[in-house]
Amino acid sequence: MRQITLGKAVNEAIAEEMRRDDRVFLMGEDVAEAGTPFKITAGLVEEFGTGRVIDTPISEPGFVGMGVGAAMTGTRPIVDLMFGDFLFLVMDQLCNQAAKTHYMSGGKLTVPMVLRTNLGATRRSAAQHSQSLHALVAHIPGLKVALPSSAYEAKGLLKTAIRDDNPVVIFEDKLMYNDKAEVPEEEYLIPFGEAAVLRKGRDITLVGTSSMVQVCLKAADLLEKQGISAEVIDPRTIVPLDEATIVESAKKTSRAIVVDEGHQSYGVSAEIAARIAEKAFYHLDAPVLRFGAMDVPVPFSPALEDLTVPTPEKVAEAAAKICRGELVHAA
Amino acid sequence: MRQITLGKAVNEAIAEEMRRDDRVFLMGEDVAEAGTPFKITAGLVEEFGTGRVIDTPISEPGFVGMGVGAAMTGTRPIVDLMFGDFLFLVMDQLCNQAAKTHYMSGGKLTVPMVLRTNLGATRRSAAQHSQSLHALVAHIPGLKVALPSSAYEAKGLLKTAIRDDNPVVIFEDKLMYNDKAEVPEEEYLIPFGEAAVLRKGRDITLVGTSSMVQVCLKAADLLEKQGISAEVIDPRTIVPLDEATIVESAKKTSRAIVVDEGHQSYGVSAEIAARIAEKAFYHLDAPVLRFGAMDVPVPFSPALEDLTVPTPEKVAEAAAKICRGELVHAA
Amino acid sequence: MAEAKHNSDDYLRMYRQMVRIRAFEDQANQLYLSAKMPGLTHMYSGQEAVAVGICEALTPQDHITSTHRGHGHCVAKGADFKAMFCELLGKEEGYCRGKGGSMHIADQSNGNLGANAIVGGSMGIATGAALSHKMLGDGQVTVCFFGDGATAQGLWYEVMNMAALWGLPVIYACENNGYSEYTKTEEIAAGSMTARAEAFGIEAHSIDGQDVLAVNKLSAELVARCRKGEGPFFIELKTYRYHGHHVGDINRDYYRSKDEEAEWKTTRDPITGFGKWLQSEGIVSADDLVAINDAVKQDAEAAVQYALDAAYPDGSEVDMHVYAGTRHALSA
Amino acid sequence: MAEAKHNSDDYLRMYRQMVRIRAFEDQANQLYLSAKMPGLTHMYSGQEAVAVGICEALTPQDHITSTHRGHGHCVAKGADFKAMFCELLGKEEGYCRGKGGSMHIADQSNGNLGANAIVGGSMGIATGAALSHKMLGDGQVTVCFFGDGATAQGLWYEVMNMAALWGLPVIYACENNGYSEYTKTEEIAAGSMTARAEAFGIEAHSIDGQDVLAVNKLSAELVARCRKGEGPFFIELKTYRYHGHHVGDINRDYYRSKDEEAEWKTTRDPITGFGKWLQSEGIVSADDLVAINDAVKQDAEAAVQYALDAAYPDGSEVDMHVYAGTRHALSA
Ligand SMILES: Cc1ncc(C[n+]2csc(CCOP(=O)(O)OP(=O)(O)O)c2C)c(N)n1
Ligand SMILES: Cc1ncc(C[n+]2csc(CCOP(=O)(O)OP(=O)(O)O)c2C)c(N)n1
Ligand SMILES: [Mg+2]
Ligand SMILES: [Mg+2]
Repeated sequence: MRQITLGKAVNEAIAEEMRRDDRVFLMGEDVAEAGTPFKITAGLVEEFGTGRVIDTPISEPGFVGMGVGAAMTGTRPIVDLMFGDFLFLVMDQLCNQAAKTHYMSGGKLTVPMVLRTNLGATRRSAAQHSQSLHALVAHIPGLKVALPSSAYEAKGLLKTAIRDDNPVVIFEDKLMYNDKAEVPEEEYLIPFGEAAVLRKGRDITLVGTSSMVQVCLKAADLLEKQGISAEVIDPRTIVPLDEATIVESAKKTSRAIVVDEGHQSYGVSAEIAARIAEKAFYHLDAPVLRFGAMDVPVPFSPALEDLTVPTPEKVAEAAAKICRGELVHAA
Repeated sequence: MRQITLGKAVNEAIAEEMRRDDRVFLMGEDVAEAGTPFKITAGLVEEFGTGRVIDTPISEPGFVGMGVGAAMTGTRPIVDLMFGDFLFLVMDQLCNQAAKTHYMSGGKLTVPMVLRTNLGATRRSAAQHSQSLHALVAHIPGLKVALPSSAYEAKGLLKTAIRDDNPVVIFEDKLMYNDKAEVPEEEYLIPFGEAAVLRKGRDITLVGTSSMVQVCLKAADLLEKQGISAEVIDPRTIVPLDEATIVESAKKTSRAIVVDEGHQSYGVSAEIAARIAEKAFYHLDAPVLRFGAMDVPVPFSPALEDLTVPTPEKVAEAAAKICRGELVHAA
Repeated sequence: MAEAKHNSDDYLRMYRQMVRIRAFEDQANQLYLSAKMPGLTHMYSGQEAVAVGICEALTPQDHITSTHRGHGHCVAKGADFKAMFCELLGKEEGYCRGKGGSMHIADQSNGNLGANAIVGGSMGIATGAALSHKMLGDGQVTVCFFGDGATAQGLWYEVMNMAALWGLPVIYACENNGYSEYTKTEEIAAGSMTARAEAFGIEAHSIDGQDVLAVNKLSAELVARCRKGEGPFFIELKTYRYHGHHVGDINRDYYRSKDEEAEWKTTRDPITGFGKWLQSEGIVSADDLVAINDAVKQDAEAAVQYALDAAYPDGSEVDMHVYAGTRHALSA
Repeated sequence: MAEAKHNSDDYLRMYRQMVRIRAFEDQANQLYLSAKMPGLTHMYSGQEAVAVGICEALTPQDHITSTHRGHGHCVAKGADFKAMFCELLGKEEGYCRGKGGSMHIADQSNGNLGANAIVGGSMGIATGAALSHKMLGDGQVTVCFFGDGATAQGLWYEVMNMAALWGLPVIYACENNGYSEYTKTEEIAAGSMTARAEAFGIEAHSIDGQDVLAVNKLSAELVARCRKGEGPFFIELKTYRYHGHHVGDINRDYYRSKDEEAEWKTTRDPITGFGKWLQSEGIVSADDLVAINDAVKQDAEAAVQYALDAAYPDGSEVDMHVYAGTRHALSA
């Protein structure tokens, strides 16, 4: 099968959906001629024109709010937020307005809007351009949250997001835009709320989100060399979350580690770990461990930044330890 | 000892600190003559004048940003955010600026700002005036987060917050403003990062935050009637979190339930439960259970709203069940 | 397409709509005072000419966004008393099945995209609706209602800029009632409101919001020009709220005088004023007006009783409408 | 207190500071091109007269807030090359111990509250600093630098309103370099910039940002008036950035022409222009200018080498400075 980059996969998803449905349009900063700083939307304005590929001023609250209003009145905006860190600027429009409109109106109004943005550190971009803020939006009922882990997921999840009648926030990993994966030529969608079991295993379950799926797969390779068989699961959407697949796996392997690139405390790894620990309780042979980004603002210096993110080595080391039955906390 | 309301305790804390330190000032919407909608700051403008008790326009991002700048340059602002739900409007100034300034400057700049706001549902105020959003700020390193559970805590924690050299977000429960508690006449501070064990117990640990401490205490009463002895812990600050006290208690009782009024998923109860489940793993006789607000926008109708918050009865019922050794999930 | 009204039927409908708003608010206030209302609510009384003057220039398809003080906009845009009172009381038959309440009342069938409890929160929504209509090419216009206090929200300047750049069919209608909560407008707003819009190249008007005919005439003109692609526009409407900021704001002496309130009520009431004009023009008699008032009052009372008797939503609705397409969000 | 400069020393310092900024950026660009720079950075070259003209009107105690394109402000406010290059390379001796990098460089000792990677993100901070200084009564002035693109952020209007209401000693300095990223200013800004400030009752000026003397003269006047309580003020400074939006933005044809770039560089360069004037006034000779340039270049090169050789912070610093008063945030 052909291989394409994640960036190209996103571009195809948008183009295909814009061709399919006239009501779909794209707006954001420098999405037209410039094609975004990551060149993800390059070529779209040539095909669809400036009426449907709209460059905005640097007014994130304004154009996200406009996305909400447009979505309520018959069009289907894909709003591009250049960096996930700018979510902080648009939280009111996203969480007080978009997320709640369907509910507050008793089901009369819908907000079919997609907010495309990104996450991920280690680009030497410092504290305001390196955050992974998906936990914040996952906490707000009314929003769906997708975290593609490869070009394949990026395309399938984005297409599903665009067709969903709810506000969906989709986070791409900035470091993965040039990563290639097999992506079929034919159209496909990836349903929300269905985790992917990427690797079958017996001894431990590794749950990873976004680029941490790669970390888990690499950790699984390292573990294999030690004779430990790890199952790797990618939830793909954290709202809705496919709890059943994750919990069943943990019941089977009786051990689990959750890896996510958001700050560890009060983050996504806490929710998934808490659910596993609660719902697979009677099956667990070891505490559910978590790896998140260190609870510090992301430092600029390469010497520091690399210390803040989970690595395959650290995940494998912890996994091996609990698989060997060593205690990780005082008994 | 004298009893005063939580509202009065907050007012005293601000007044005392403003008397002690000239650099402390208060700003927010209708904080002066009107004394806020909850009348919490009434009387302060009369004592300290409009130069230090400043009414602002309805510009939350603007005046929180100004609080950050003021704090960086020699004054110590207490910024009043009328409803916790408006946090969404100020997230950039709070989380991208205030939280990160000390770190990004390598320790050269400090932001001694307090953001006073509130949480709590069941006031029939609907989805945009009833949220408990403390999980969001707890996820961002650089911010401290305090959740007073009574007038006593409200005063002591706020005074500590005002003297702290870091940005602190303190959430009062709107429904507790008129609740009275014993508050000494003499000055006192409550240190951050020290949980209060409000009730000693043997069989189960109930961890509650803010008004959910009352829910836990009432649940403990109900459990006592069934011969079950519950230990009740109030973390008081969730950043920093006194993990040791909580985990030790769970090790002792071998069971725990966490109750918090934020939405349950991806919320505060997940973090605390995940830590207990991990760090007291070898001691637990039952899964750690969680109670949060239902994962729905807060509905207006009284017939619906009351269903969305944890109650003493539900907490006691779940606690009794696990104390009796009944399985809560399929084995 | 609506035009400036100039026949008796139109005049009478405008009068009646203003009376309906006043009657609605009087009942709502009574519900609060008799402790039958869950929570608080913000009364529109005194500002009727704004909502009616503007909404009468719109078709039902045209959109509006409303505010925390939104009953007037809702009634003026065509809403029904029963569904409104049911919403205020959290009943199943309310416009939002009780889920929204006073601060989120929305009436999709008449183009009301909803009240909003975030001051300024609907400015993006209104501008986005205008963008939608421009893209869809359906000629529809959107009116964004907000108060003087909301002009302090940065969002307004962001969306004005985009509306101006892209020529969107949106009218920003600022109801300047002199106060935001308990603070006078001059204490929270520097410079000039109209200049703020004009700085973005937006044509701005400032008019008497108590004169329903003047409001309607200007609105009809601007709506027509919006449809021709000449938008956006800004209107400042000088008006006054008769009640407190919300129903619970009873002692107001510390921020405004009883004399000031009396002055507006006795000399600048929009309903009395228009009623007098209707009589002076020979369009109606004093008795006609009394009859309208009585009929509306009865309607309102009957609707209140209906709402009081109506059922609350079933508890199972609590996790419905969280996600479109998912019946119950919390059942597997 | 600084005044408009009118002696040779002051002129020469201004010239030298502009040359220092240019030299700093040339070195930074080289670091990027030779793959020695972590991440990206935004060059200030071309805009030197703005930072220098304004900062020379300030005392070291006066505060500034800066932007993603912040090296110029940092140098102009008195920073040292070595600590700056160390910061750009993430070294321990950097102004922020390597934690901030180019986009967060701050120099507390010279009153620079920091660059900011959120466009417009420092507008609240600057206005709050002005509030502090007003409260403390220390007569200090704060200058808030930002680009034309940042005028699209609603925050600006919120803080202008408060600054105007409360008469704060803050100067908003908008460097209009014609572009925000890859988009021309006229495509993202409706109306007039000065009118936006004036709408809040703020005195506004629009001047040539390439003329360091004009910038300095106006700044000195406004700074003095701020100290007397006549603030706030707004200045739009028309300028141009020579490089791409950031060091990696090499092929710019699709958004601006090479001719346009050449035109600004050859006819409106702030350093060349001021150098010519200095010569024509007989203050310096051509050789003097060459000598200044050479000396600055050597300084810059030496500082780069110093920074390249300097140590990274120890790994244990990663959880330091998260909280003031807590040495390591993550150790119990
Ligand atoms: C973002 C936000 N800030 C503050 C409030 C609290 N609040 C509700 S109404 C109001 C005053 C609004 O004044 P104005 O816009 O003039 O409308 P009016 O009440 O006069 O109709 C305030 C401060 C809010 N609901 N939302
Ligand atoms: C809130 C926010 N939105 C978008 C960006 C991405 N961005 C960085 S610089 C820039 C353009 C800024 O233009 P301008 O303010 O004119 O400054 P200039 O780069 O021209 O100096 C943009 C869009 C950002 N850093 N912050
Ligand atoms: Mg008002
Ligand atoms: Mg620019």
